Amino acid sequence: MLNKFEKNLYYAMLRIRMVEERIAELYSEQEMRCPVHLSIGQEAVAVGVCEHLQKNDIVMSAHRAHAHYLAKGGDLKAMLAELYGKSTGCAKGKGGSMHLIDLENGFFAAVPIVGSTIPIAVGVAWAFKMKKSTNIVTVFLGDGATEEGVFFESLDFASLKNVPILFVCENNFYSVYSNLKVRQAPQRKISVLAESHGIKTFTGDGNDVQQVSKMTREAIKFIKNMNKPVFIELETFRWLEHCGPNGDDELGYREVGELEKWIKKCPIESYKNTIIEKSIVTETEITQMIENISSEINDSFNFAKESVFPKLELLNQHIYKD
Amino acid sequence: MLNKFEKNLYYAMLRIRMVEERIAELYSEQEMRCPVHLSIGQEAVAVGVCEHLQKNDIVMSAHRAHAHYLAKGGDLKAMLAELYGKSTGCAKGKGGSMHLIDLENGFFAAVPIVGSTIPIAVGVAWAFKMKKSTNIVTVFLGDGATEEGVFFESLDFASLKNVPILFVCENNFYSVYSNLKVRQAPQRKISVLAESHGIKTFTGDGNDVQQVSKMTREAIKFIKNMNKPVFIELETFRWLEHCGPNGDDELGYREVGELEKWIKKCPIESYKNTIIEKSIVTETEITQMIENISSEINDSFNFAKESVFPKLELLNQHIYKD
Amino acid sequence: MREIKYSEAILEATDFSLENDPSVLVVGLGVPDPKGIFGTTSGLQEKYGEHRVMDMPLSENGMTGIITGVSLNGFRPILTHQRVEFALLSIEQIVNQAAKWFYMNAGQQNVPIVIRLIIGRGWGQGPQHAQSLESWFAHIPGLKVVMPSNSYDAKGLLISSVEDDNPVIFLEHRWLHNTFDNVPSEGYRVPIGEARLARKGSDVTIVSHSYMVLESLRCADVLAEHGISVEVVDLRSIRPLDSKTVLNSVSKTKRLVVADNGWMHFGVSSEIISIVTENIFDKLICAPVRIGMNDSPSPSTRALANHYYPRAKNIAEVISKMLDKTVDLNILFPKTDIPLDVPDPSFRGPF
Amino acid sequence: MREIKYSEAILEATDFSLENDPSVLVVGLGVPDPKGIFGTTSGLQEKYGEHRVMDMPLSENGMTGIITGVSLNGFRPILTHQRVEFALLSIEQIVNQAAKWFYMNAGQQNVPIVIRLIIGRGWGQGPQHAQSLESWFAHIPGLKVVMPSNSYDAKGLLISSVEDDNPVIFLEHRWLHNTFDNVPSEGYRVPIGEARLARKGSDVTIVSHSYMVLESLRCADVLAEHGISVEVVDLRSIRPLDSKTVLNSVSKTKRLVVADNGWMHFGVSSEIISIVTENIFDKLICAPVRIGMNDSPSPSTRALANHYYPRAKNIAEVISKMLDKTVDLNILFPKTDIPLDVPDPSFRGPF
Ligand SMILES: Cc1ncc(C[n+]2csc(CCOP(=O)(O)OP(=O)(O)O)c2C)c(N)n1
Ligand SMILES: Cc1ncc(C[n+]2csc(CCOP(=O)(O)OP(=O)(O)O)c2C)c(N)n1
Ligand SMILES: [Mg+2]
Ligand SMILES: [Mg+2]
Repeated sequence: MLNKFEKNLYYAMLRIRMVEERIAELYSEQEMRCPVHLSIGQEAVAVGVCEHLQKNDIVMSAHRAHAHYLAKGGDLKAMLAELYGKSTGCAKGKGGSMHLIDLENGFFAAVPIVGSTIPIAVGVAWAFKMKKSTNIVTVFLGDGATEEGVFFESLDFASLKNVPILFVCENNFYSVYSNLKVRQAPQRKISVLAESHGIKTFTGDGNDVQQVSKMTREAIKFIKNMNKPVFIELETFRWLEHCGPNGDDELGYREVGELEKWIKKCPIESYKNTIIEKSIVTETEITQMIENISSEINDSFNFAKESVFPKLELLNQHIYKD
Repeated sequence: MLNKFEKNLYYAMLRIRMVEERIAELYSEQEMRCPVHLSIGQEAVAVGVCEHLQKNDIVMSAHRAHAHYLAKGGDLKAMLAELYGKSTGCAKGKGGSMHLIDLENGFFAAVPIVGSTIPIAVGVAWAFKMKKSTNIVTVFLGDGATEEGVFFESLDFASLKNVPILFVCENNFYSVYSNLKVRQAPQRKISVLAESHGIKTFTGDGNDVQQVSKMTREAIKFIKNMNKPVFIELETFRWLEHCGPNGDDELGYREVGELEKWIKKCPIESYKNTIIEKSIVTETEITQMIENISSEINDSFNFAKESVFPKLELLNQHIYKD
Repeated sequence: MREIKYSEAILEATDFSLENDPSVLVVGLGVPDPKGIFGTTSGLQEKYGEHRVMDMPLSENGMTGIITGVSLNGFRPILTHQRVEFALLSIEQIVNQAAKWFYMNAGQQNVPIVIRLIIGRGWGQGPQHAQSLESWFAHIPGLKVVMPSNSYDAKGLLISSVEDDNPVIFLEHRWLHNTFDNVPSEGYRVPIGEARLARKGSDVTIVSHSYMVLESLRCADVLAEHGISVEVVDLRSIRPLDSKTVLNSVSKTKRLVVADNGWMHFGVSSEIISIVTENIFDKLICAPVRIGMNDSPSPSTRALANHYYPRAKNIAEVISKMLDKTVDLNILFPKTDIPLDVPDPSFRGPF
Repeated sequence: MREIKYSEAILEATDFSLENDPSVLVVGLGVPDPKGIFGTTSGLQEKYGEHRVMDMPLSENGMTGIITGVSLNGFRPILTHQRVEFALLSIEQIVNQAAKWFYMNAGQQNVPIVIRLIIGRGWGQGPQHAQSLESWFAHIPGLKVVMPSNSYDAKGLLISSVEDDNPVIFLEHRWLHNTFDNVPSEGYRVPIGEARLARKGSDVTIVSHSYMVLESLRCADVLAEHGISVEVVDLRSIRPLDSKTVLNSVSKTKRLVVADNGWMHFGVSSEIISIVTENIFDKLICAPVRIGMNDSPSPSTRALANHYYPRAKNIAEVISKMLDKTVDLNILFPKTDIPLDVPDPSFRGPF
C-alpha cells in the first residue's frame, strides 16, 4: 500500500479519538462504572511515538492511558470490557480504566498513582539490557509526574546504567485543575531537568504527529545506537475534563481562549489537511476509515456490554501466585 | 581585634577538628554509645558557611552534623553530653550524635535519614518568608543525599516560592563505601541539577575556607537581595571511616593515594599557612588557641562524663505535647 | 441547629481555624480548584488569600517535610491528599520525622500539623484508590489518628486537630462527605481521644469507626425490631484510643463485634479485641468477632467490589449467630435497587 | 552439621540462589562494600560479577520500582536495606504497586522480588534506626512477611523467599546476625507459612517471632527450673500466618502470652490475640497478655533504651503472674555486667 505509514498515523489517531468519543457518549449510561481520563486532543503523541515501536517493545503509562494502550496495539474489546467491569476485560474487571494491560501486544501496565510506573519502566528496560535484547521500553508521563521525586531517581538510574528507555513527557500544562505555574518554578524546564542527568533530550509540538514521529524515529535510533536513554518533551493539551466524559472549560481554571487555540491545533484535523493536500489520502478513503472504525467500535462495545461479570470466586484469586 | 574574622575562621575549624579528634580518641572507652560520623577533613565547609550566619539564622544537617552544629555556635557541652547519653545532652540523651539540636543558637535539627531534613529546612525557610523575617536557613547535605527524590521536590518548591534558603552540598565523592560512579551517571553534575530548577548555583573547593567564605557571602547577598534560594556545591573529602572513630583506607574502597592527596589539602593546615604568611596570626597565638580549645574540650568532656543519665520517667515523656 | 453535610462541616472547621488563628495554612493538590477537594476547601483561597490557602506540586513527600518545617517556625498547616494512597509517598516524613520529632529533641520542638487523608471507595476506584490504612498510622507512637463518622464530630474534631500540638492524621471516608448532621454554626471542639456511645443497647457491643459506624447503626436499627438490642461505640479517634468507653460497654453487654473500616488482620479490630480480652476477659461470654474489608486488594468491577466491603447485613449475620437467634436476614435486609458502588442515599443522617 | 552464624546463613542462601538461578540479582546500598551488609553479601560481587551483585544510588523508592520492573521482565532481584526505616521511602512502590500487581492484572504478571530489611537495635541507634514495623507489611494482602529467628530458618526461608513468585519482605534482626545454629551446607527450603514449635511445654504458650523468640526461650529455660512448663511458638512468617500451630498450642496450654518484636498496639501481638480469642475462646482459661516494645519512639541513651525493649525477665514476670506463682525474678534473672545495648553473648545458639 502506498503511504501506508502516513495513513496509519491518521487512522490510529482517528480511531483513538472515535473510541474515546464513544466512551464519553456512553458514560452517562452509568455502565462504565470507573473513573476515566480521556486523552482527546493528545492523540498525536501516543500515535507518533507508538507507530515506531515493535510488538515486543514495551509501553507503560499512567491514569490517562487509553491512547497509549490503543496506539501500542492493545486489544480494544478487552479495554472496553475492562471499563465495563466484565470478565472479558483485559484485567478481568479488577483494574478498570486506570489499570490497562495487554501483554500480547507489549502494553505492560498503567496505574493511577502518578509517577509510579516510571521506575518500573526503567526496571523493565534494564532487564532488556541485561538480557541483551534489542527491545526498548517507552514510558508516557505527564508534566505533573515530573514533580514526583521518583521521576528523578528514575532518570538517574536510567542514565547511570544506560538502559534502553524512551521517556515521553506529555506536557499539557495542567495537573487536574492546577496550572504549571502553581507547581513549578517558571525557570524550570522539564527537558532540561532530564538533560542535567546526562540524558539526550528532544522537545517539540505534541500536536504535530509528523514532528512526533520524526523525533521518535531519531530517538529510537539514538537509544539503539548509543545504548542510552532518551527523553522527549511534547507540548499538547487536554480538551475534556481531567476525569470524566465532559468538558469543564466553563469552570474557568484555564485561560479564556486557551482551549479554543488548542482545538484549532487539533492533531487529527491538521494532519488530515496535510495528507489530503499531499494526496496521501482521499476524502473517500477517510469516509471508509470512519466506517471501518465505527463498525469496530460498535462491535467492541457490544462485546463489552454483552460479556458477563466476573464470578465471585475471582475476588480471592490472584492475591498470591502459588 | 585585628583580622578577627580570619582568626575566627581558623579558630572555629581548629576547634571542630580538636573536638572530633578527642571523640575519636575516647570512643574506644565505649562510653559514647551511639554511632558517630566524624567530619574530619571537611571543616572548611561548615566554618566558611556558618561564619556568615546570624544567630537567628537556622541551620539543619544530617548524620554528619558535629561540624555544622559547632560552627553554628551549638553548645559543645550539650553536644558531648548527648553523645554520652546524659540528661544534660542537647536532646537529654534521647537522640545521640545523629540528632543534635540547639535552638538557642539556631541549630534546628539533624537526623540520620539521608535527605530528610532538606524539605524540612525548605519549610522553615518558607516560614521566614511568610513572616517577612530577614533570616535565612542553611541546609547541609551530602552528595549521596542528591540521589533522593525528595531533594528535587525540595528544590522545586524552594524555587517556586522563592524561599530564603542556602543549600550547601558537601560533595565528598562517597556515600559510605560507594563512590559517585556507582551511584550517579558521569554526566550528572549536582550543581547543574539545582540550576535546572532555576536556582542560582555556585561551585568551589570545599577545602579552601576563604573560597567557601567568599562564596557564602555572595550567596547570602543574593538570597537577601533577590529573594531567591541559592545552591552551593563544594568538593571535599572525609578522612576517617564513614561511621566510627577510625580510619578505613586500608579497606581499599578508595583509590590508592586519594586520601593522601586530600590530607595534603587539609583545610586547616593550608589556611594556617596562608594566615601565617599574611601575618594574620602568629605561631604563639596558635599555640594559645590550642591551649584554650584543649581546656574547653577537657572541661566539656568532664561535664559530659560527670553528668547523670536521664531518669526512667523520661522514657515516656515527649511522646505527645499536651 | 442546622443540618449540614460532612464536607461542609470540614469546610467550616477549616474556615474557623483560618479565621481564628493567622498561623493556620491549608495546602494540598487541588485545594483552590473548582471542586475544592469534594467541596471541603471551596472559597477559602478567595477569602484568605493564596498565601494561606494554596495548591502544591505533585510532591507528597517533599510537601510533608515542608509543612513539618513550616510548623517548626510558627505555622499550623493542614495538608490534604485526595486519597490515602498518595500519602504513601510521604510515609518516611510522617513516621520517621513528624511523629518522632518532639520525642527526638526531648520536647523542645513540636510539629503541629494536620494531614487530611480521604479514603476512596466506590465507583470502580480499584486497588490503588480504596485502601483504609488507619491501623498503620495508629501503630506509630507520636501520631494521633482521628476518624469522625458524622458532620458534628468532623467539625469539632478538625478544629481540635488543628489546635493540637502534635501531628494528627485526619481520615475522612468519601461516603461520609454527603451525610448530614446537626452542626452548630460557631466553632467548637470535640476532644481527641473520646469515643462516642452512638447507640445504647444491652445484648452486644459493636465497636466501629468512620463509615462503618453507619453500617453498624443500620444493623442496630434493624435488629432492634427483632428484639436484639445492640450498643454501638464510635471510636472517633483510633489513637489515642478510648479503651475505657469500649471496656465499659463490653462489660455491660458481654459480647463484642468489631466492624472494621479496613483490613482486619493487624488492624483496628485486632487491637480492639486485644484490649478487650486482655482487660475484661472474664466479662466476655463468647468469642469476639471482627468484620472488615475482604483480605485482598480492592477490585474495580462492582461485581466483585459489592462483596468486598462489609455491610449492615453482614454484621447482623454475625450478631444473630453470636446470640443464637434465627432471623431471616433476607427479610431484614431486603434487596434494593440501590447500586452498592455509590453511597446509599438513605444513609443521609443525622445519626 | 556445621554451626554457622545467621549472617553466614543469609550469605549462603544468597550464594545458593545466585548459583542456582541466573535470573537472581542482588541490589542494595553497600552490597559489594567491604562490610558487605553485616557480612551477608561479602564476596558475592567477586563471584558473580557486578552485573548481578551491585550497589545502587540512594534512591530507595526508585530502586524499589526498578526491581519491580526488572522482575516483570525475567529477573528475581533481592533488594537490601540496612535499616527498615530506609524502606519507608519506598512504601508507595511496595504497597500500592508490588503487593497488588498480580491482583491488579488478574494474574497475568507477578512480582518475584525479595526485600531484605534489617531491624536496627542497640548501641544508641536512636529513634530513626530502631523500628520494627512487621505488622505494617503483614497488614497488606499481596505481601509475604518472613522473620526467621535462627540460622537454619534464615537460610531455608531466604531460599524459599527468592523462589517465591510474590513480593516477600524478609526482616532480619541485627541481634540475630551473630547467633549460631546447625545449618546444612547445601541448599534447602523452609516453607513460608509454617510456624515452628521451638519448645514444648504444657502450662502456657508464648507466641513470638524474630529476636523475641530468643528471649522467650531463655524465659522458658529459666522457668522450667521452677516447675513452669512453657511452650514457645516461633511464627517464622507473619504473613501467611500459621494460625493452626498457634491454635493447637494454646488449645493445649490454655494460656497465651505474645512476646512481640515491635510495638504492640495494632501489631503482631494484637493479631495473635485476636486469632486465638476468635477461634478458641472457650479453651482459654485466663486473659491473654502481650509484651512488646515500649509505646514510644526508641531513645538513644542506654539509660532509657534498657527499659525500652522487653526481655526474658519481663515475659517471666507476666507468666508467673498469670499462673499465680510467686517466683523471685531477681534470683531467676540475676543482674549481670553485660550491657543491655549490645547483643548478649550468651545468646549464641543453637536454639
Ligand atoms: C501520587 C499521586 N498524587 C496525586 C494523584 C491525583 N492525580 C491523579 S491524575 C493527576 C494529574 C497528573 O497530572 P499529569 O501528570 O500532568 O497528567 P495529566 O492528567 O495532565 O495527563 C493527579 C494529581 C495521584 N493519582 N497520584
Ligand atoms: C534514606 C537512607 N538511606 C540510607 C541510609 C544509610 N546511610 C547513612 S549515611 C549514608 C551516606 C550518605 O552519603 P552522603 O549524603 O554523601 O553523606 P556523607 O556520609 O558522605 O557525609 C548512608 C547511605 C540512610 N541513613 N538513610
Ligand atoms: Mg498534565
Ligand atoms: Mg558523601
